[in-house]
Amino acid sequence: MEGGRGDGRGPLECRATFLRTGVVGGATGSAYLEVGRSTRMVVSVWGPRQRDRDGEGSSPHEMQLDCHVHLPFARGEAEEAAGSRGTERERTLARQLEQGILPSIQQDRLKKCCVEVQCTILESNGSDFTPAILCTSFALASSNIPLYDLMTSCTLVVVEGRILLDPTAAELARSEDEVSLAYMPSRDQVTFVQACGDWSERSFKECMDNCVDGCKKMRAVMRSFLVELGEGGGRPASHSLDYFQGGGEVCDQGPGAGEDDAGEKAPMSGGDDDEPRREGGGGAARFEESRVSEKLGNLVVADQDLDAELDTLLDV
Amino acid sequence: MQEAEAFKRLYPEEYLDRFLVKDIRPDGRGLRSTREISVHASPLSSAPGSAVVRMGNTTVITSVELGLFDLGEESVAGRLEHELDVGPLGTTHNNGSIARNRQQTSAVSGRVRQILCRSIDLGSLKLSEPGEEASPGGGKAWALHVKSVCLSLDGCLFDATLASAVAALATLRFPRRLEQLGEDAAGEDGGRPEGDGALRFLWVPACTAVALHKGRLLVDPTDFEESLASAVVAVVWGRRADSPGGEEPEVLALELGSEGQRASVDAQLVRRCLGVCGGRGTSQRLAALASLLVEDIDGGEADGMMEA
Amino acid sequence: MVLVAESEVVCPGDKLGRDNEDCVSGANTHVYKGYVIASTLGKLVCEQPSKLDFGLDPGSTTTTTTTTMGEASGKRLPVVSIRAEGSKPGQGEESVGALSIGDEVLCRVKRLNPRYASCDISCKGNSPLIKEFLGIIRVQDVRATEIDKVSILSSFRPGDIVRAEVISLGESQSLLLSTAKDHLGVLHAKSEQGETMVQVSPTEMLCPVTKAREERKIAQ
Amino acid sequence: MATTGEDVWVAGVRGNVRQDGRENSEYRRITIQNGTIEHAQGSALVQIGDTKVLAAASLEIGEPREGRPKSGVVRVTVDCTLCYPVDGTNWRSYDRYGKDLASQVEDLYNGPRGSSKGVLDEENDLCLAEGQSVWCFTIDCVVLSDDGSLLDCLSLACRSCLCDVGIPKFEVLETNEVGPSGPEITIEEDPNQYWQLQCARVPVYVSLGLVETLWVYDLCKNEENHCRSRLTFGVDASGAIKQVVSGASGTCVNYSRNVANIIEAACLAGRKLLSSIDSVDQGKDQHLFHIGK
Amino acid sequence: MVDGGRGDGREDLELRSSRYELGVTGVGNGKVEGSVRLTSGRTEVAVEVKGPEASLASVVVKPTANRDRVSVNVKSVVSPVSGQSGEREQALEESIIKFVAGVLDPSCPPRTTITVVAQILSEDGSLLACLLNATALALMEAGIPLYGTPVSVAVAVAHSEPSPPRLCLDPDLAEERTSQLVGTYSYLFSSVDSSESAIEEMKANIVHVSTLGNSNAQTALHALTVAEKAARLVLRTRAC
Repeated sequence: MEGGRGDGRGPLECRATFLRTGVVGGATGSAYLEVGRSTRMVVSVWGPRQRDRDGEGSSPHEMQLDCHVHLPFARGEAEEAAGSRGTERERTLARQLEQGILPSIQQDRLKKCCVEVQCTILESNGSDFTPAILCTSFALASSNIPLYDLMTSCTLVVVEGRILLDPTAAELARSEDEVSLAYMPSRDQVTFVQACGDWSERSFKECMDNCVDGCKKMRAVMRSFLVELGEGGGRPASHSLDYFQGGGEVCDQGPGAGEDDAGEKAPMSGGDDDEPRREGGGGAARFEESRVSEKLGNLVVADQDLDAELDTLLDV
Repeated sequence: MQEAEAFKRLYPEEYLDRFLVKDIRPDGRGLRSTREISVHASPLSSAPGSAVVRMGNTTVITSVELGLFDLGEESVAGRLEHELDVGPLGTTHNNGSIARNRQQTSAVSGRVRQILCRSIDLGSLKLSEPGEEASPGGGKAWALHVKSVCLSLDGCLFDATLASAVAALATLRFPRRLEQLGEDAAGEDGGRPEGDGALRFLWVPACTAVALHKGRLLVDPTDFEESLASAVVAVVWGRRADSPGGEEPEVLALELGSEGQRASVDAQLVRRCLGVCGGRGTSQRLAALASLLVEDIDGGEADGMMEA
Repeated sequence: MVLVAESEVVCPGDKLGRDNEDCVSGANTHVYKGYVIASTLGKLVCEQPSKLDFGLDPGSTTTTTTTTMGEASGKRLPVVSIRAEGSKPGQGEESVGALSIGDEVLCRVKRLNPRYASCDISCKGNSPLIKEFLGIIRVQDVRATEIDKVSILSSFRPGDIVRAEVISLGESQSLLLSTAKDHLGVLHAKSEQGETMVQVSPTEMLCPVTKAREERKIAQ
Repeated sequence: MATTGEDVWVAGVRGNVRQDGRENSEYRRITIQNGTIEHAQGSALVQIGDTKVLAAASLEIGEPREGRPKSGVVRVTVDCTLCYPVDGTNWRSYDRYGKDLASQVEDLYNGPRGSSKGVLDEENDLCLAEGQSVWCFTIDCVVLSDDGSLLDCLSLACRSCLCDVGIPKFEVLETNEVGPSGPEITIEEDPNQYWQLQCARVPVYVSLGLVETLWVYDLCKNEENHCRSRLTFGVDASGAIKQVVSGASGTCVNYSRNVANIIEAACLAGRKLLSSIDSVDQGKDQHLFHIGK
Repeated sequence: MVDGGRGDGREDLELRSSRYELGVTGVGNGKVEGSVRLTSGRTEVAVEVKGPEASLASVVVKPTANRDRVSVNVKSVVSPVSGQSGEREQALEESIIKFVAGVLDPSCPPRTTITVVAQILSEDGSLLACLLNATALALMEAGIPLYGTPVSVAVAVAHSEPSPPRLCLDPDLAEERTSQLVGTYSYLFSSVDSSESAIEEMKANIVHVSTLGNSNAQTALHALTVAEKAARLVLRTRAC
């Protein structure tokens, strides 16, 4: 599959994303996410409430995170044994979502409380985990629950030797290697890894680096959207936001737009800039620093403009 | 603002009465005004027919799946099943009962199915083989699996579900040839089968609910008003599909539930209800749904702005 | 210097400044690796503590992250906190919902038994919680004086609205509440006939219709 | 909310000594016994410290997976209701836990979705008639007792019982019409004609507990309760990484400083573990391992 | 429906003969407090009522803030003539729950559970009306305080385009299938004494209405008033 992918994107381009918060009435926080018009999901966060008696948390004083995933319109491969397959897929996704999101919530401030996250995937084309994490992170941010950081996520596949970000379902089916990552950029902590494929030590580290850089990019843009939402005086900004501004192909450095292209740069929100990214902790520093972020170049979004039909889908 | 919220939580009845005395409602609407309904056709690209309906804070998305089944000797019409899923509302939803109460959701879904069966010409679902003449028994017919998911609930679950199911069925397009259904199921990039056959409607139904609170009628109640109401009347109005502009909408179904000890409901009150909720609110909703039938479905968008 | 300008929107994870050098962590912020970091989405509020007053007036709800005053060296550091958009200005309110020790709550008495009154906690301070929490007022926490002669029936009745204070998160399902202080106790009570009752003496309420007197632990 | 138990655990890791005297990088005694069940084609009882798993493999001819006409099929089931006290209601959550473990190990053997062949097929030819019939392995594991590192023990048990399986020779009769279940195949009865699977490329799980910048191998049960960050790597004999899964909710790995070392540590552990297992000749069944860092 | 008289020779506004026996089942664990076997024409139902019993801890109880709201938890099970209880039975259960909650008197002890178990013995039209009548009788026999005397009636409107619509009471299955509109109306009659003359002035409080089928507003209201008169008729036959 030479040149761009099916829908004209560069290998490292992510699909255009449409996002809206405050979609579910009555929920403490909610968000609607749409990736490339083929993955649509709604996440609603029901704020800190009393832990119910059978909460299985280790000690009754701990906070309990209760994640549920619903795939009401599961079609295609989940169809034939929708009974077991559907619920099993829902269960594993819910477990992964909980693992990914829990570290970003300040648990010691929500003692004896339970936070309930309901994620409904209306349609999915490509990995489910990444959009679920993004949408949940937005819903949490808009629900005033104390967080350590915004949780970002990225999925990377290798198809015929080429690294592709944000794969569609077709590319996922043909992937030789696949890495999904949940990452807190300003704390520089990975909270969830799911990888399947065949790597040597070095190539796996590079794959992880690519994924982490993807997450960092995403955080800058998530932040700019939330700032807009914040300035909107509480009314959720009603327009769509294309992800990952910037241009240029993978190898050659894109024109102009450097790494911090996402509007005004929030103070040191990128990574731990003052700590060299990978100093030789524990004497195992045998990987020479290959400036992976240069190799990754700018993440480019396919600049389709989203017409009015999409915009009014869930206007408040 | 916080004190008002606390007062509402502790003394809900008094809170609502303070508003009703001045003939307005907590969300600023008049007693007679329905909420703005926005119908959006085919949001799901992978489903033959789908629609999302927003009425205020109540959002229901519906998708229609097609199936084929062999007709028995005597039955001549297609089949329609409806399923309602309120799972996403979770257990914390303030009237937690509906999320947990399997019975209430299946009762709502049962009523929606009854009304859909009456308002669609199920006979048109029978597939007449192009070659042989349409024999009475035998042959194949379409089975419609309508699945609705309530994403956000703020009162009138039945109204929103019915409207979204009707809109989804209106956007439904049957694939032209039988074998296309085969490859449609494994739709390569999930594109909807472009077919021309649309569903034939007999009636275009739209429901408006009225809540009775201490003698006052509140049209299109929110969750808060529904929980305090002593009686709820749900009237399903319908217009004949072939003459949308035509005469007065007819009553397709009437559902009334009242707590005898708190409300005295008599024929006179029901007449007032029919009068009140038959007004512009309902005709706007009927117009919004009817427009979906007529216009072709390139993702059309019908907005029934309604402010009495 | 604080890195973010006043009333600029910040989102969780943004660094606001070095702890105890640029600023001090206030409401809705936390400290990580020597930095004050924002915990919620909202506008930044910098309060310059005018004088080193340590007295925390009981009325205002104390924020859970103790507002550490600037160092003793008199260098007054701005207290950085985040006001969630939509909430009233100046009220650096912790995110609603998480109850902690010392919070004042409004609750409705559900059930009585000789040893405690169990109630539904509906509001923290004046803002309603998303869902009711379960709370228990033990008989020894009803009053500050002669606590062994207190009888629950003479203090509360089901349906009363009570202002209480959380004294412990308790080990089982419910929180422990107390109405020992004077300003805590029954705020609003209905008599047997459902009429709102009027306070006639420090410990008694009168039903205007039936003139029946009922004892309550009334909030002064 | 550091309970005293957790402080002791963290201090121990910093001082490179654990409650049971092991160093950070020391495995518990690993014992592998093959052929424990006679009637099964292949079986193995594996013990890591007190964690005991019994695995039995059975072999049959079945349909290949669609999309992979030539590769063998591996199905894994795990039953862990024996090792947890099961009262009236929670048996369902334990068989769900078993199902999760089974699907994880199965993914380990199937490899990524796009690749045309599973892990076993890299060195062994499991195809009888392309597209119609291939060798299908069904591995049933029973968890006898669980004292931490259950996934490691499970994957080790599956691998050793796969090595234990003897696969008969076969001959495809050249009949033109093909029966409903594929072409006619006769199986060679003579047992000493059987050949064994090459398991060099079959990966095994190595899980690491992460404390600040240090890592710990082979956690026992109460260490697992204290250590919230855990990563599990599927590593094969040559040190290649086949699968990575994060162990527990609340995993927090500091990326820039730690991940490089952790990946390298996991590959090292996998290589050493598998090389010492394969080097031991089949006779002696007692294995004692000490993996130095 | 055959033009002129109805299938079984009844007049339009004539009810089917209905018989009910009280205290029939009382079998099994003997805890059953009220049981009725009601036959109306060829539709026959048996209903048992248990309670008010202490409700389980896990039951969600509505707030008891205001006094006049009944905070009783009602459970109902409807089993069909044969086979599994399907969607239709669940809809019937839901209507029974709403009906009972609407009919109980607030003095009924709060935080309790009332269980209504219904078995459909044979079905020939106006099933819901029979079920609601049988439930009401069983509640009365169990001594549960009601806010009045509930009576339910089924009405069907025949297809008759030109002339004004023909209403008929207590339709059987054949009539229900062919009629344009089918409705079930239940009323709550409450007054001080139930002497002969007083029944006329009793206040008829509509508790439950569910109709299906298209008709213009006038016909719907017309059916409502006819059903009210029929309900008074049933009450008088039951009173004497």
